[in-house]
Amino acid sequence: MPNLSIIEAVNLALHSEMTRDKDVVMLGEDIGKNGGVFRATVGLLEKFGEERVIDTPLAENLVAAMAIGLSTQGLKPVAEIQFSGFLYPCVDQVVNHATRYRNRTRGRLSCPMVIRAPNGGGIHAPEHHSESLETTFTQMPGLRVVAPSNPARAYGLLLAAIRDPDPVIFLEPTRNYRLFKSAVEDNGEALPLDSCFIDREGSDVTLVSWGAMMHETRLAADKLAEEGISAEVIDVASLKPLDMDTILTSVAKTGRCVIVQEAPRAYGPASEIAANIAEHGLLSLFAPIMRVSGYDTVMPLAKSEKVYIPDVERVLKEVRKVFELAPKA
Amino acid sequence: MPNLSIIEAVNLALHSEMTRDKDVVMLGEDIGKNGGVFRATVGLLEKFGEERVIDTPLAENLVAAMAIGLSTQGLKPVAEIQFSGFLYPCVDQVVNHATRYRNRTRGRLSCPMVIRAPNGGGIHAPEHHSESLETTFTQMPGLRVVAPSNPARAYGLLLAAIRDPDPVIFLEPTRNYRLFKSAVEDNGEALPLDSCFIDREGSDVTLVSWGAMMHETRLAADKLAEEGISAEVIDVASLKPLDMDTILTSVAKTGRCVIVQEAPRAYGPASEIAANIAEHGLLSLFAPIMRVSGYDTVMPLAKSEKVYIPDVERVLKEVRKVFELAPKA
Amino acid sequence: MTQHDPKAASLVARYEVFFTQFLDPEGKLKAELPAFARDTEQLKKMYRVMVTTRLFDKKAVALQRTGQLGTYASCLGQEAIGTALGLSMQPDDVYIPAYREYAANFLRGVPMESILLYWGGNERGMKYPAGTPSWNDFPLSVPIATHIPHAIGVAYAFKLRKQPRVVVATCGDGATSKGDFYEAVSSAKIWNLPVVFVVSNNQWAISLHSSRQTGAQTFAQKGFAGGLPSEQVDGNDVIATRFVLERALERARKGEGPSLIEAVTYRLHDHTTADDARRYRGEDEVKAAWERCPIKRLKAYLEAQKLWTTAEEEALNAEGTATAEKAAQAFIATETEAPEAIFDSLYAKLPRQYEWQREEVRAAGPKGGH
Amino acid sequence: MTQHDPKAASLVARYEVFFTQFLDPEGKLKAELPAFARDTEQLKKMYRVMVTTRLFDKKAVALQRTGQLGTYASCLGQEAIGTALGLSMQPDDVYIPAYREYAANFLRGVPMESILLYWGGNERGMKYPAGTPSWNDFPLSVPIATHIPHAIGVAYAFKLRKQPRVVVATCGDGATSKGDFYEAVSSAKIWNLPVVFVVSNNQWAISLHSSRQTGAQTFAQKGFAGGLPSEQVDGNDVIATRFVLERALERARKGEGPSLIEAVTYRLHDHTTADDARRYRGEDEVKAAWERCPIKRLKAYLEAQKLWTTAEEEALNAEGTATAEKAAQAFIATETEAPEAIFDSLYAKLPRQYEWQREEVRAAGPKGGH
Ligand SMILES: Cc1ncc(C[n+]2csc(CCOP(=O)(O)OP(=O)(O)O)c2C)c(N)n1
Ligand SMILES: Cc1ncc(C[n+]2csc(CCOP(=O)(O)OP(=O)(O)O)c2C)c(N)n1
Ligand SMILES: [Mg+2]
Ligand SMILES: [Mg+2]
Repeated sequence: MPNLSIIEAVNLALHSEMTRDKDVVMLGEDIGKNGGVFRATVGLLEKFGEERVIDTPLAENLVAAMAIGLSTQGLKPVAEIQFSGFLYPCVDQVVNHATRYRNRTRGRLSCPMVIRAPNGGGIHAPEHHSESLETTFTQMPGLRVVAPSNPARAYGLLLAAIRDPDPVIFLEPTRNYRLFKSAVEDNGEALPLDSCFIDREGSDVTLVSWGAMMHETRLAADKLAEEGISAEVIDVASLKPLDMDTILTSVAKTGRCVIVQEAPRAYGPASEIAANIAEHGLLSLFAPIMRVSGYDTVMPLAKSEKVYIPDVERVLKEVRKVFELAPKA
Repeated sequence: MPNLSIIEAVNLALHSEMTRDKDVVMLGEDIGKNGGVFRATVGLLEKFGEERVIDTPLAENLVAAMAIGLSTQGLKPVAEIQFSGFLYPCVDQVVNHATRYRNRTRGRLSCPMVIRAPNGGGIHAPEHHSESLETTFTQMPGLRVVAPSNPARAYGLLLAAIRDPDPVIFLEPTRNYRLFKSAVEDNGEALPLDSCFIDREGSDVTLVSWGAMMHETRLAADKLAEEGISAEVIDVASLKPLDMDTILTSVAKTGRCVIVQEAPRAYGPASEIAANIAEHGLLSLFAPIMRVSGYDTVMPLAKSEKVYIPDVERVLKEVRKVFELAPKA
Repeated sequence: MTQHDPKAASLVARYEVFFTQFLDPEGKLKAELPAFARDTEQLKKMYRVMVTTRLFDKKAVALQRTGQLGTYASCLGQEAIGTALGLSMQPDDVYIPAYREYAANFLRGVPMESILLYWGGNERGMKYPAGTPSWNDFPLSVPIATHIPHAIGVAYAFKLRKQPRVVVATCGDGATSKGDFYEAVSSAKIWNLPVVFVVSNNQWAISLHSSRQTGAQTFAQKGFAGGLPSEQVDGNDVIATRFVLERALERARKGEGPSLIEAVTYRLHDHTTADDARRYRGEDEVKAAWERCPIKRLKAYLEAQKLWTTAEEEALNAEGTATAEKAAQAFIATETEAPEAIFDSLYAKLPRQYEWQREEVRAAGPKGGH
Repeated sequence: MTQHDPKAASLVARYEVFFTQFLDPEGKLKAELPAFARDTEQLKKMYRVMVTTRLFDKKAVALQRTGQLGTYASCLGQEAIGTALGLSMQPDDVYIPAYREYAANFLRGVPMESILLYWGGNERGMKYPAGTPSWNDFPLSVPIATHIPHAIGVAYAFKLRKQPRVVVATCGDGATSKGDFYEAVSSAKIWNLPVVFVVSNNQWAISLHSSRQTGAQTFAQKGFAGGLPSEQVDGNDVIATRFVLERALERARKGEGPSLIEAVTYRLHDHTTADDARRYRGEDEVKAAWERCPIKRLKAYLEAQKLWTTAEEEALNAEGTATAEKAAQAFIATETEAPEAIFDSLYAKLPRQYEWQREEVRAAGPKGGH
């Protein structure tokens, strides 16, 4: 089994599924000869030709709309948006059409499509290139929103997203694209789109995250282990639909929960998770549910992005608060 | 003091502020001769002329962008979007520019602008005319999101929104535009944009809502009163920034909280309120925090919209659950 | 226009907009008729479809006025465009409409009651009947212009699969102000896609007159922004409209690429039944527009040619009225869906996470419509 | 082109695109020079600005290559457009740029270090100096095309206040594919606004060649979609570019409305320092483009006219290099803002709800940049 980075795993999944299913087509800006600004589509043009690997004009709204049109004809478009900050022009098409054609035609038309984009900060990119867009999409009925955190999950979840009969927003962890490599088998096996992954078992506190922040969350768990605190780490992976069962089971066991997100705090994904725990898991809580998040500011430019993005220290700080309020027995 | 409906109060606020401040301009589709599809801008063209009351071409993205341009020049544009479902094309302009010009120029440029739109269902309108858009905007840093629930607040909050030096999304309760009339004094006094209103005092349970759903929430409180349950009703009014102090103070008193929203459940505004209570008010809770909401479905067409929109029964059902789990002493 | 110094400035490109009309408002012939229009049966068919559509429209407005239908967008005065569209498209083609050209929907197999169900707020309306050309068509699109770029994806799929199919996307004059319209127009020719864009310029976008919609002199010229063959046609002349449409569709089918057609017509009714046009336009304008009505002019021509009798006219009116009435009854007889149906077409399979919501709705039972 | 039956089809509108050039690539005059270009000082000034801008560009790329600057978008080969823009605008006009035409920013009072600070990831960069024309200008816009419709609002404000000011909005060839570009172009003439749209067609949008960007033969003709006087100019001929710009700005200032100019140029550098153009374009193409370089051609003309000496050239290079070096030092010497600054320009006054976040950041102290 080869060791791959996340971006390599994404590229492998695309090669793999385009080989398997001739209805899969790619579209987006600079995905052809250029292989995508992050090289996610490298080699696809050469292998599958320009009819199936479409360099689009510079118009994200068109990219989304074109994907919708293609998908209604039984093709399986995978659209790349260069940075999640440029997903905003797709919002109208996604919420008003992609998520609705099946419903408004009572099943006559449907949109089996994927929109992929790198998400989040940390690579010192220019303005508008480092946003965290989860919340923009998680609230849309009829949609799936996925955010993988390691190479194997990127591979398996992307296959699942492409094969899913409904639209999927696939948010990739920009700053972790090449952070580490791990084993990925090109076995063509998809992972479930409706379940969290228990990244690490533990008994004292449940740490919940997804995407790029899983890295800091894992590091925080390591640090806590050194201090004799056993953290259970959950990778949400699929934000919509949200698998609360796994999270609630864990919180029932630990009685403590800290949720880690990079998106701004207010009305962010962590709030949905916390609200569900407050409704269904209240009685098992020893302490308040803490959220670690980006701040309610515009994503700063490169020099200050570290001020914004939660680091391990910020995660540990909230965890410590939890144990101050509810010390380990 | 005249008794006005909410739509009349909106119209009065616009007349009032355009008279007071010649920098205030209106723009939008069919707001001139036609007076707006809901008649919110009736009489403005006649009184202030077509230079200050601008009928725009049919392009919401342009309406938002034009408002941004106008506002950077010190004008105070108030843009009308005909239905909140057509706010989606404004998202990119609002999040990438309106909320950022001040920040990215470190105060050199700014966007004192308002975008108004009727929000929510219940008037048997065609497809795409009945959505609840709060969450689309509440997550955007640098923005204010306001949702009045009665004529006096519509008047006072709209004045505040127009005078605010930063961009404001103003969501009006479509189905309550003409539901009832109450006293509104044209005193030119703005209401605060950062505070909830205690709509009704009570001691047993805190009911939190905003906009159109305040109506069902008030009716539910009436019903509960008959049953000897004293509900404190909070009108959030300003969703961003969110005044948790008022809500937490109430929950500290009642120990029970039910939040009522029309938007789809997942990742909705109620979750943010619940998450904050779970973090800061956990110890004062006698029972889980319940959320009453629309379902995680596309907003149905007219014949089925009642299936989607929470009614008094659904509010009462959740409140009763709370008292079953934590009976009144 | 700018005066250019011929030594410094050279001509790079020239674009011209032509306006085509065969039948003038009085029904007089301006040029020799195209082949299809020399066939009396075809002429009568076009006339019958227009009249029947108008009778449907009348019924729909009546249903709304009597509280039996929700907001409805009338096609009064625009019957020629829908008729020409329906008759120039092939069954395998795909129609991506806005909402007004009902005649095309009917000709492609949509039952009248489906249109009523949609405006009546019943999702069943857009589930067109299997086995008809409409099965592959897109639903009416209320959000203006955003459906148009879907035509790029659909047409691309046809090209990829080497199918001789054409996509026709229609919209109004107001829709041409949206970026969605332009992004489709600008890109269609990059891949030489088999798509025809049709702009029904009915002079009004609710209360905004077309002269205030854009700085462009015609809507046709917006096609030049994408290098498309673009032209204007008298949209109230069903013969001319069908003629230019068939020409554009044939080009597209032969692989010669996309085009844009501006069909000039007039919205004789209020924007919708929720609108009152008297607020923003004068009666004289509307009266004058009636003189250019598409039905009146074809009838005048048919009668002048002695191709149409009073008996035929009466039969057609009786038949059309009965058809519309039957559709109205079918519409009224159609039940609202079960409450839980709002979950059943949301995803191919409802995720388990939402099953409790569906169950709650099912258990609560019907809430009653309006 | 369609063959029209003259009896059925009448001509409604005609639009032509002209291409203007005074200096050919060899620096030969093609037509009599406009007044401003008969003034030697003006010619030398344009040359100096272009050369200085190129030296700045060289320095910026060097800073990035040595890890002292973030991703940077080079203006190599496009210096003429920015220079012509800066020299044809009035101080009170407003400039709404994309990101490449730095010469215009410099001429309007933006210090070179401000541009470096922006690409260096320091928000201070876009706070241009008070008292300069740039104070009212818009910041560089990384999100493609979405800044363009802001020009409609700004120009409308000028018109409302009866100020003789003009807005100039620039973008690239790729940007013309976005609806934002079109919505501005389509609407500008409705109110006859004082705005000039400038498309810097540098042949590439990252890896997409302009021939694949749209079906249109020219980018100029996209202006016809809004009824704008639209033309092409040799964007590597600073004289021609300034000439057509001044003409368009004068028209706008006189109340004669908006226009669109396509300036044809070439991006000699990679898209940005994060790009490697060899992946998608050949060396020959780039070599050929160097032959059309705007600096080379004006220099050739000046030398042919004996208006420029080697001494002057050396002095200019020395001076420009020093200026760029000084800017680099100023940039490097500029501190990152205090961490809590990320809250201080978010709202006019930070809502109390977010104060705890600001305090948390302030207390945590600097985290260090990259
Ligand atoms: C995106 C969007 N914005 C606004 C509306 C409200 N609206 C419905 S129809 C209409 C005017 C459409 O005019 P036009 O495109 O000319 O079509 P027509 O109704 O005249 O056939 C408007 C503004 C809408 N449905 N969608
Ligand atoms: C809305 C948006 N989409 C994508 C990008 C990524 N991107 C940056 S520059 C660029 C190409 C721009 O091409 P063009 O408009 O021709 O300007 P040029 O860079 O050639 O000057 C792209 C796709 C972006 N910055 N903004
Ligand atoms: Mg119209
Ligand atoms: Mg370019």
